[in-house]
Amino acid sequence: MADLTVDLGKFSIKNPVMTASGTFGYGFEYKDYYDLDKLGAVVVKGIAMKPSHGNPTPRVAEVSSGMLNAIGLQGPGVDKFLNGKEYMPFLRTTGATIIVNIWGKTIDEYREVAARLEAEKDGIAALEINISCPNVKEGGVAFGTDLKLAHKVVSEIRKVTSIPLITKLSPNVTCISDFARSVVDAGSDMVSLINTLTGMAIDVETRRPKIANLTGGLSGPAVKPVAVRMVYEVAQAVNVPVIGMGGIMTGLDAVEFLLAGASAVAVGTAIFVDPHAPLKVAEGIDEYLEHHGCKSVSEIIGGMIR
Amino acid sequence: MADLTVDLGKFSIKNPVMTASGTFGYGFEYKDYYDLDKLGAVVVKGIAMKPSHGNPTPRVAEVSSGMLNAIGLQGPGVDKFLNGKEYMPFLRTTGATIIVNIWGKTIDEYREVAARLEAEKDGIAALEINISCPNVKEGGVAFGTDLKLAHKVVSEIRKVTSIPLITKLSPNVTCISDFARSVVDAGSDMVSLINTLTGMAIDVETRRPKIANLTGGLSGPAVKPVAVRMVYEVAQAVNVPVIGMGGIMTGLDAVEFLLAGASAVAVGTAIFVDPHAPLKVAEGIDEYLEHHGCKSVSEIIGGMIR
Amino acid sequence: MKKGEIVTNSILKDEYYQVQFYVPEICRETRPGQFVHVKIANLRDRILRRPFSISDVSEDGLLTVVYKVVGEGTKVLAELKPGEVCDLMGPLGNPFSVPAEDEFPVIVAGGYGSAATYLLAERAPTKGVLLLGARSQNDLILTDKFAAAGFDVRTSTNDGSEGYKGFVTELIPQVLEENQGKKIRFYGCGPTPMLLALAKILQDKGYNDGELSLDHLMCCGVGACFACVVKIKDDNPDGWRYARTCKEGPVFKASDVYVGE
Amino acid sequence: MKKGEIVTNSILKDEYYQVQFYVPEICRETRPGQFVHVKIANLRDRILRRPFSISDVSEDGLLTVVYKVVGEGTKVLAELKPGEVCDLMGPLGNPFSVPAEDEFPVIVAGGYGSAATYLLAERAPTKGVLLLGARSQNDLILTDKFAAAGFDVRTSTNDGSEGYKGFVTELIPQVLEENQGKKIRFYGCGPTPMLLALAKILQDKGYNDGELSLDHLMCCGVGACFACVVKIKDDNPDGWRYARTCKEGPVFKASDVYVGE
Ligand SMILES: Cc1cc2nc3c(=O)[nH]c(=O)nc-3n(C[C@H](O)[C@H](O)[C@H](O)COP(=O)(O)OP(=O)(O)OC[C@H]3O[C@@H](n4cnc5c(N)ncnc54)[C@H](O)[C@@H]3O)c2cc1C
Ligand SMILES: Cc1cc2nc3c(=O)[nH]c(=O)nc-3n(C[C@H](O)[C@H](O)[C@H](O)COP(=O)(O)OP(=O)(O)OC[C@H]3O[C@@H](n4cnc5c(N)ncnc54)[C@H](O)[C@@H]3O)c2cc1C
Ligand SMILES: Cc1cc2nc3c(=O)[nH]c(=O)nc-3n(C[C@H](O)[C@H](O)[C@H](O)COP(=O)(O)O)c2cc1C
Ligand SMILES: Cc1cc2nc3c(=O)[nH]c(=O)nc-3n(C[C@H](O)[C@H](O)[C@H](O)COP(=O)(O)O)c2cc1C
Ligand code: FES
Ligand code: FES
Repeated sequence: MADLTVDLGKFSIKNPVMTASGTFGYGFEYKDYYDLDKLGAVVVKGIAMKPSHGNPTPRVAEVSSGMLNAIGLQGPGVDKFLNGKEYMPFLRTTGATIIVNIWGKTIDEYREVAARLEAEKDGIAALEINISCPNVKEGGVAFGTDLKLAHKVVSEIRKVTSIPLITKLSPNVTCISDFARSVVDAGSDMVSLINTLTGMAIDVETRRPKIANLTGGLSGPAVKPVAVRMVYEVAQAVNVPVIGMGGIMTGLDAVEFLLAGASAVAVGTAIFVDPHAPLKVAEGIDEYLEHHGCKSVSEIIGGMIR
Repeated sequence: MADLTVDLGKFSIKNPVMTASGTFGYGFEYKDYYDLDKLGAVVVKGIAMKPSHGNPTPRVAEVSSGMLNAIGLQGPGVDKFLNGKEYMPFLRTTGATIIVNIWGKTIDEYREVAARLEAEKDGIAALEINISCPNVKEGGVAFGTDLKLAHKVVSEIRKVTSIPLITKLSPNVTCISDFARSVVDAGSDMVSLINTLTGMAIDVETRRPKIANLTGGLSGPAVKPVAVRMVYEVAQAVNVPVIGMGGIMTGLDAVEFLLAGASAVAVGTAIFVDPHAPLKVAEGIDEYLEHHGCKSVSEIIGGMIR
Repeated sequence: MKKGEIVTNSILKDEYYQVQFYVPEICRETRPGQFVHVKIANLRDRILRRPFSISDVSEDGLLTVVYKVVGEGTKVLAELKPGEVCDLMGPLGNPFSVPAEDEFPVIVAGGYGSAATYLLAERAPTKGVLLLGARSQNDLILTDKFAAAGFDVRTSTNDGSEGYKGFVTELIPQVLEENQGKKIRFYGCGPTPMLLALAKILQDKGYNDGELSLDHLMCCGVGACFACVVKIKDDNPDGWRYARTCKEGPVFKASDVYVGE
Repeated sequence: MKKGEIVTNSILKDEYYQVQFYVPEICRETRPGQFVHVKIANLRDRILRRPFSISDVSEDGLLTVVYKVVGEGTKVLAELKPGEVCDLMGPLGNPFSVPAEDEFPVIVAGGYGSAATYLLAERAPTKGVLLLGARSQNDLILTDKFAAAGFDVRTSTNDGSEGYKGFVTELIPQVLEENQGKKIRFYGCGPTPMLLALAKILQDKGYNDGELSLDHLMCCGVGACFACVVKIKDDNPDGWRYARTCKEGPVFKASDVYVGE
């Protein structure tokens, strides 16, 4: 077995495969499937200051090689997340590396939720700042598509916490590297990408949008080429670790992201097909490394030959 | 049979299904498959002032539910296009509605090619200005991702020709409606979208990009949700006919675009699967209309119910 | 996840099919009202699983699903031959509580609701009534099987092609009248509008131990993605919250179902 | 497009398979060196067609393709059973010119190149020599069939596991020597580097009527998309242009192939 450990600067993870936020709940839902500490990291679903209903249904629609979703960040709110037994208290018992995805409707809300987590940061390896969710009316994607707002959100959060920060970038922009540079300048320790591409599907029989929210985020294999391209661009643009995601189903898919410059990857939609997908992806990376005589995953990061 | 005629303001087409530029050559290649005048319109591959080699190979790669291409606008140049017997002289004999897709490396080149076509415009129903090809180093996508350049290209072309203008928009932008408004303001009579999404794929065995040009444009069913969303946004933003495309394989796919607000559609990648695809898409639209008791395709354009 | 080899797969009636998978591990654990989440083999460019209620399980490991061909996935499923293998997750979801001996079960079902409640009927110690509604006669399935299990089967159709013409809930008053004095317990499964109407009736009449199987488009099937939510009463200011039908349901207490806007 | 029912589909040797489609219309028109563009049934999320040389056609309408399992498409093709149907476009492309009676054909082939030239060998009035090269013994296919057609078969492998150890082009001098005085005509099909080497040899020695089948990743198969181009000599300032192998090729005159950078 090759050495799968990845050094992310502020901390290391035992293998390069995380769960993508929003596709693995709070970890609790999959605890009977395998030990969560086998994962590189567990990234939980977005946490906000207040509990939130999320969007009306239907929230998902299947499309070619992927899906649209507009869950709208339904969640328990930060208090319940910190105290409810199936959330953070449970996660602390698993021994897994925990990354908490956060969001807010205003810059104040982003800062407050980060401050709350800072106050009880035991067991939290990093915060992933979701400035890119296309499915909430206020905030969310507005921050992810406006360079100044993106910078502002991250620098405000940076002021209130010493927890390592990962900023999750939106692909729905003209030049994603500009956003990567901006959030790194604002103090982000890493970047992750891509969140979902905004899309739409119409039920031709009822003539209504298939997603109650009108638009939803596209994920799954359909977006992989766009994701690999953006990871490559961002890895060229910034000097911090890049976490790549978007359509990873197999170990070889993950290898594409690593070769493009990602230090780690996240698996999302594939979990719905197979809860074991993140572990299988890690195994697949290992097999690739063995087959190519690599001792460590670090040997292939950014290893694409032009 | 329902009335499939579509009024595009400056001219009408007999059914709403065109071929997407670059996927149907110059029409000549498919002449033995069926009569070209059965199509709503034939949109030819991009024409520039000079002949052009295009990009090195490999130029295409298959991906989930789609393909990447970086043909790089190989073409005969406008002189040969106007005089070579398998180009415009042939097309004039077919009776089909002909739309000539044009591109240039500089604003001057765009203007010159438009002026040359204006001088011999017999049989040309419209020019489609490709400001969105992601696969040519100079020009191309730079115009399609810069609001001021987009406006400038179109207004310069507008000065030299009275041929109806369609501007083909790039999906690789933060807000495509801004571009639609800008080019309409500059004198474009219609807009078409989407061109391909910029993507990348890496051969994990050789560690090289699967496309010699590094990145390529993603097309096919994978992009359909993004395309439908953008067509909807643009149809809300401008008052000119919108030509929708991106992943249309069947009549019902096309109906989604029409419901989203497109007045006509183009079929691209599907032609590689089945040269008859544009005709089958038109038949599929007709069946849908009959099934839903619509007398004319115009009844469903923009007919999505929110 | 379990590999489920198809043992039989054939038309049940009209657009309804019945497939049997060999999956002893799932069969052993299945309780009435649970479902399996199926990765249909050979689905072209569709990657998600499809949820189906477990209609029956046998001691020799056969799990039966009754499904209607409605889209791409079920079309492909209907073409699968014995020997082909699908991947199944399950049994998933909250089951129905099997009624006690002194309880008289009244099952109100619509569409594939009869498939989803058959195991409940089979395991009920006291046999009761099945009220089965559908758009038309073609959609009334499994009536023989319920009758064989000892249930009194009454049907309704919207078009009157079989049984009572009207909504299935309109059959309830008579059942109540006929069974006065019995400890009636209601169970429901079917389209959401029907279940909301049923929930309202049960809440009004105070049948608080009634159980309804509510479902919605699913994605993960295990509570992780929040795709499948329905409104359930809550003491927050709105009076409701979105509950995940795959994990907190599909079976909910009738009294918990939020029937407001 | 023609529906081609699979009549046989089985291993030929190692990773090579042979499939026969029943498509009389295509068979009738096929000339040596042409190809079919196949939409492989049951390909999950892959939509494009795959091009394959037509290796043989029979009078009763059977079209033979010999293919190597290299990726997703050929893997799925190898699993298709007789009775399943693929959609075929063809015959496509420029054929080889069948040699005249007084011409002595020397076919230089690599990899599936023997499959692509078999029909040429069969139809050649005068039987000549096949020089077949491959990485190793496993990749030498159809040698018996060429021998049965009357060709003198000589092989080479890079690893020396069968025949001459080295590049197939190194076998050429001896063939020239043995056949002095004959009107030798060269034909070539195989990997591009081999064909470029061969083109250079033929251009140097003046075998201008030689014909080489060059191909590249294809998409439309009919000349519309410009995916499949190779460099062909041209009188423009660069000395070359990109020509579409599907339409202007795959067979080009050896003297037209651009062998520079
Ligand atoms: C808990 C539960 C139990 C079910 N039990 C049964 C059963 O016993 N018999 C039966 O015939 N059907 C049942 N259904 C509905 C069944 O899941 C859908 O009919 C099926 O998913 C349709 O798939 P498709 O690919 O044919 O349709 P498509 O419309 O092509 O599917 C597209 C997507 O929408 C989803 N979808 C479409 N319709 C539904 C639906 N009504 N409910 C949930 N997801 C849907 C599919 O899973 C898929 O992800 C059940 C649904 C749930 C949630
Ligand atoms: C004119 C022509 C004739 C051919 N004749 C034969 C033959 O007789 N026997 C044979 O075994 N092979 C032949 N090939 C190669 C054959 O087309 C590929 O091996 C096949 O397409 C691989 O498909 P795949 O899905 O298994 O591979 P994948 O790598 O999964 O395919 C991905 C994509 O790349 C394309 N592709 C991959 N390799 C090639 C290649 N070498 N050439 C062209 N496209 C490729 C596929 O068509 C597909 O679009 C021929 C190619 C051409 C252009
Ligand atoms: C159902 C669903 C819910 C998601 N919720 C979130 C979320 O709460 N926060 C977030 O940052 N990303 C969210 N995402 C985006 C994913 O984390 C990921 O960026 C995206 O799905 C691309 O990866 P994939 O193709 O592997 O799914 C969600 C995606 C899906 C499919
Ligand atoms: C091989 C290929 C070549 C293309 N060439 C051009 C072109 O020359 N000019 C242009 O405007 N668009 C070009 N396009 C983009 C298509 O016209 C179309 O916008 C895009 O492919 C989306 O539609 P589709 O998914 O139906 O293919 C090309 C697309 C493909 C696949
Ligand atoms: S389907 Fe994912 S939470 Fe229910
Ligand atoms: S494959 Fe399209 S031009 Fe040759």
